[in-house]
Amino acid sequence: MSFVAIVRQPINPSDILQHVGSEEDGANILFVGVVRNHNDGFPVKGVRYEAYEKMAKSVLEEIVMEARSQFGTDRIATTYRIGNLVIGDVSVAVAVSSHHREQSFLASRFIMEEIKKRLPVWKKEFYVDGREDWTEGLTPPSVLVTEPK
Amino acid sequence: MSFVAIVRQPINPSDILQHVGSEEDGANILFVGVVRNHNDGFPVKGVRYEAYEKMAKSVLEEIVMEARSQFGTDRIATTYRIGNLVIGDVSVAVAVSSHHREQSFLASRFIMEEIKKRLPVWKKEFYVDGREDWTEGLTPPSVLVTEPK
Amino acid sequence: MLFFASYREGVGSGRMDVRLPIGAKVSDLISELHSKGEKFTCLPDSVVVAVNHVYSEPVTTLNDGDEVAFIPPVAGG
Amino acid sequence: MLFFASYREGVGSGRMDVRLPIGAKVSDLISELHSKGEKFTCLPDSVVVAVNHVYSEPVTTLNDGDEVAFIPPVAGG
Repeated sequence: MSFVAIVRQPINPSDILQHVGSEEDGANILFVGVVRNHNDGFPVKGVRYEAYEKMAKSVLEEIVMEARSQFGTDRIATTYRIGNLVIGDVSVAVAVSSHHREQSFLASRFIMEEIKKRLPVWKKEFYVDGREDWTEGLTPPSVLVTEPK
Repeated sequence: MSFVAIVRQPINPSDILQHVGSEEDGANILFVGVVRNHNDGFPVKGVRYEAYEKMAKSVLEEIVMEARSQFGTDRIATTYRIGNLVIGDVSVAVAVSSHHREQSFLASRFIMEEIKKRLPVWKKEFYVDGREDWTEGLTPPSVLVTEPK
Repeated sequence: MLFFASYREGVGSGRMDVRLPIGAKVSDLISELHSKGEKFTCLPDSVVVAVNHVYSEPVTTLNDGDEVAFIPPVAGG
Repeated sequence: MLFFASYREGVGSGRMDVRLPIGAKVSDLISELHSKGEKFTCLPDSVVVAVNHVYSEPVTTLNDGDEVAFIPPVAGG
């Protein structure tokens, strides 16, 4: 029941939440990442996300599989948007549902942390003053070691 | 910009999310608590939430104020539903937005944990086999000690 | 006094008035109820009490007109 | 070979082919590029490389037709 997508169209967060949930689940979490109007004190007017698309899709699937096995729920949906986005646009949405809240909180957090660490996506920021620059990023681990549960 | 309510009508989670968010915020979280079809192995057909309404409202406001001061965002909305609910009905929704994801994750989790510990609300479960019983609960601390930040 | 959930069912009523001596504390009220017998045995000695919507301690002094609520273990969420 | 983001801009191209001796490793490819000079100086010695969509190590052996991607520090979310 997992759902993973890399898209170029706007993300509707409520749609992502619709992918999860079950009569057995008491806890649903939706995380929504949004383009904000500042970074490190500089006013931002928009961003462009570039991705290594095929790899990004498979890394995202891998992250979701790890979350499933670590946190015991397969009701997980995550969508990442690439291309040109403006302030307030949704860049990423992660939804998880599970029997109890603990798993949903931990799984959604885990997925976001792993996305930041290893999803092959890059962000160019366009500042209000006309400059543009690649956001400083994180170096992905060359060999992925999954933490034991 | 905080929003707190105790309601008897159905909660629309997307509406709660609308209460938060700002151009400065890159992270939005929505937690949705739903009536599930089982508890401790017993099939459940519905629940009734009873509340000490006036106090519940003020305890919820107090929890939100604590989250604001601990996690540095005032974009918090939380709604609790009481009365008769069936499987799949939303009993509680908590939305938080903040500059970075850390605060949103921590604040939403904090609010849910505190709700469980001290919101004067009680749940009677109606089981498929015809029995009914008050869900075992937690004893609220008589004197509230707020953890130092 | 207000009684909720299992306490309301045990006491057989959600609302009741009581007269206490001036200066009585929360702990005195609990003793008073326990001395009245059976229907208040559902209230444990360590029952959680809120006075005017605030969780209170046994040593809290009660005043005329206070709203005293007996709070069973809570189960929200 | 694929170059993304700042590497693509530094190298001046997002896509390029290269011939290597049989048995060459990822580390050999990086040395080869560095020996070609200026436009590859944007690639650090410790550049992260993915072979056929999987993060790989310098000792990974390359095969004919492999898709080798040079991955700058990632900045998703």
